[in-house]
Amino acid sequence: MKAALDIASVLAISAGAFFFLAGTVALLRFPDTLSRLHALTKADNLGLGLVVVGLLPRAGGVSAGLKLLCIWLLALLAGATVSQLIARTVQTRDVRS
Amino acid sequence: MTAPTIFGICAALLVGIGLFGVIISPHPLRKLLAFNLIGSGVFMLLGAVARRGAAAGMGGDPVPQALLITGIVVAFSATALAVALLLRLFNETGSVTLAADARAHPDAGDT
Amino acid sequence: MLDFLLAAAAFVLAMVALGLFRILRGPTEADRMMAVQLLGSGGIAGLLLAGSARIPATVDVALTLALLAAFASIAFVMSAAGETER
Amino acid sequence: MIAALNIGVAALVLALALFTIVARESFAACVGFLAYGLLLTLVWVQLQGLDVALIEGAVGGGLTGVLVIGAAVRLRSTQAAADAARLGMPARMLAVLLSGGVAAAMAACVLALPDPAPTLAPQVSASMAATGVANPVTAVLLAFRAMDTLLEAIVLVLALIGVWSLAPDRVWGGRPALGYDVDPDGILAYVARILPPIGIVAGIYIFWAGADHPGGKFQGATILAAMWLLAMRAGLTDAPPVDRKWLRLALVAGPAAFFAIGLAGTVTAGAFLAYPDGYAKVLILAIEWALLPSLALTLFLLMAGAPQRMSAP
Repeated sequence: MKAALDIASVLAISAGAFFFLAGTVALLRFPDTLSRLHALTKADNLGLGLVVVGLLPRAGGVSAGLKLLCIWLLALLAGATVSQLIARTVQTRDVRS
Repeated sequence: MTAPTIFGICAALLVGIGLFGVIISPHPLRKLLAFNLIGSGVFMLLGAVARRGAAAGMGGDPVPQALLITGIVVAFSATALAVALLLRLFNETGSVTLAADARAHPDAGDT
Repeated sequence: MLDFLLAAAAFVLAMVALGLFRILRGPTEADRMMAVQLLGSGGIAGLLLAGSARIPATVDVALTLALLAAFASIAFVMSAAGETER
Repeated sequence: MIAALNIGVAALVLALALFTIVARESFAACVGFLAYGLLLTLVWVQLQGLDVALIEGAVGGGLTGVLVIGAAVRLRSTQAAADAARLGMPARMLAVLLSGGVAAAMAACVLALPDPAPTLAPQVSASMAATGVANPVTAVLLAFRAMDTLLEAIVLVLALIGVWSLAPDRVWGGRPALGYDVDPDGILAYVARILPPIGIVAGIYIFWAGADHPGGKFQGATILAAMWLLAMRAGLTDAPPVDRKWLRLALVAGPAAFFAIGLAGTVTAGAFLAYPDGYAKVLILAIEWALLPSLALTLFLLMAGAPQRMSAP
């Protein structure tokens, strides 16, 4: 049982790390601002989300696990808001120029 | 290398970088950032010293750690005061230089 | 397992650090904001990976960081955007 | 593995510090500084200073970064004049020599630190039972070094008086900082309604946990101040005019209560800021509860800055 949980943790965390890799590559290599933003939002939400999922079995208690989920939800909320705002600044600039 | 040594040396370098910035930055806001870097370098050094003092089942010496909390909050209040000073100077003269030949342009900051 | 967690933390932080080149290069402020946004979530992930297995209270630190990073990036985008729209 | 991670984090911290210094635009430098503050939180966790990590994450990663970025945006037009005033090459070389020398001397001191390191942890551990709290940092802050904490609370109020006194005469007693024009149905107004309730719960939780686990009033107050600031930025609420009596009373209530409990100690326990036997935990909690609202208000008003306008919106 413990070994299975460990394997699940390793898989989820590795997947999360992969999303951070993907996000960084996109941030550095994608040609324009909006496509970078598109890639970043996925990396951001899924990367942290999968890391949180991977850490859940090791959280050592229900309350710690709930706090971990809270952290992810907060990051989701912030990420969604910030990407919206960023997209809007890009748009207003493009319309004007 | 142990964590206190690594971050102690990092702290020394931070103080050096910050001091360099205070000297060469012409913009007061940048000087303020550099001064904050010196401050955080000093805090980090104290943190490394606190970590070295780990004993009695504690991860670090709690006395310097408590001083650090006090220090970080006071550093923030000093930064807030400095930023307020800078903004007032800018609203008053339209520039942030303290050079003697800078002329005052009242209301230049309101545009 | 601990070594794996630490390695994962180092990897995520390295990725985020590479992303910080966007702060250097820009070209627009939106790109800089994205780099900070990625640093916020990557920093939280790195913190959880590096600390939560050894020190349970790290979760509280990450919670604070999540709240304040959300606040900082929103305030940051507002001041940058407010400037461009004025 | 831990050493490798630490070296990586230290290198990243140094790189961001360097970027903050050498970046061309002040705005980019401030963004670098915000990122630097976030990373320092990780350093504090690695140094086992969880209470410090909490305050650094809240103040360094949050409030200070937002403060300097706001200032950089306002001061953008001064960039050109500052660029023109750069130092010449000889002066720069001297600066490199001087700061390099200081850094080298400090690094040498770090390597020469005595072994075993002096520590007060055993004394704290031996006397902690008398305070009734289980978090040693809280015990130091509010019992063994309570004088520091009292003076710090007073310094914060003094700094706020300094900020307020920078207001021009015509808006003295007015409201600080202009709000932004925000669409009341937009995403920002939405998030400013969602986030503060969560933040208030988290802030109180961090404050509440402070007696026995890492946390405490400074950390909690910072989170509360940030949430209020978010609501103000989104136009949901306004900063109070600084000449209100209730505001000034609320600002000094915390330090005054702390001072009063300290004075009472001279009668009941024989020394200023001493607690009578058996009442230490109750009094410590009373001081914490009294300080939390005052600290949150002070930090919020420090962020809001000097009064700038008279009229109510």
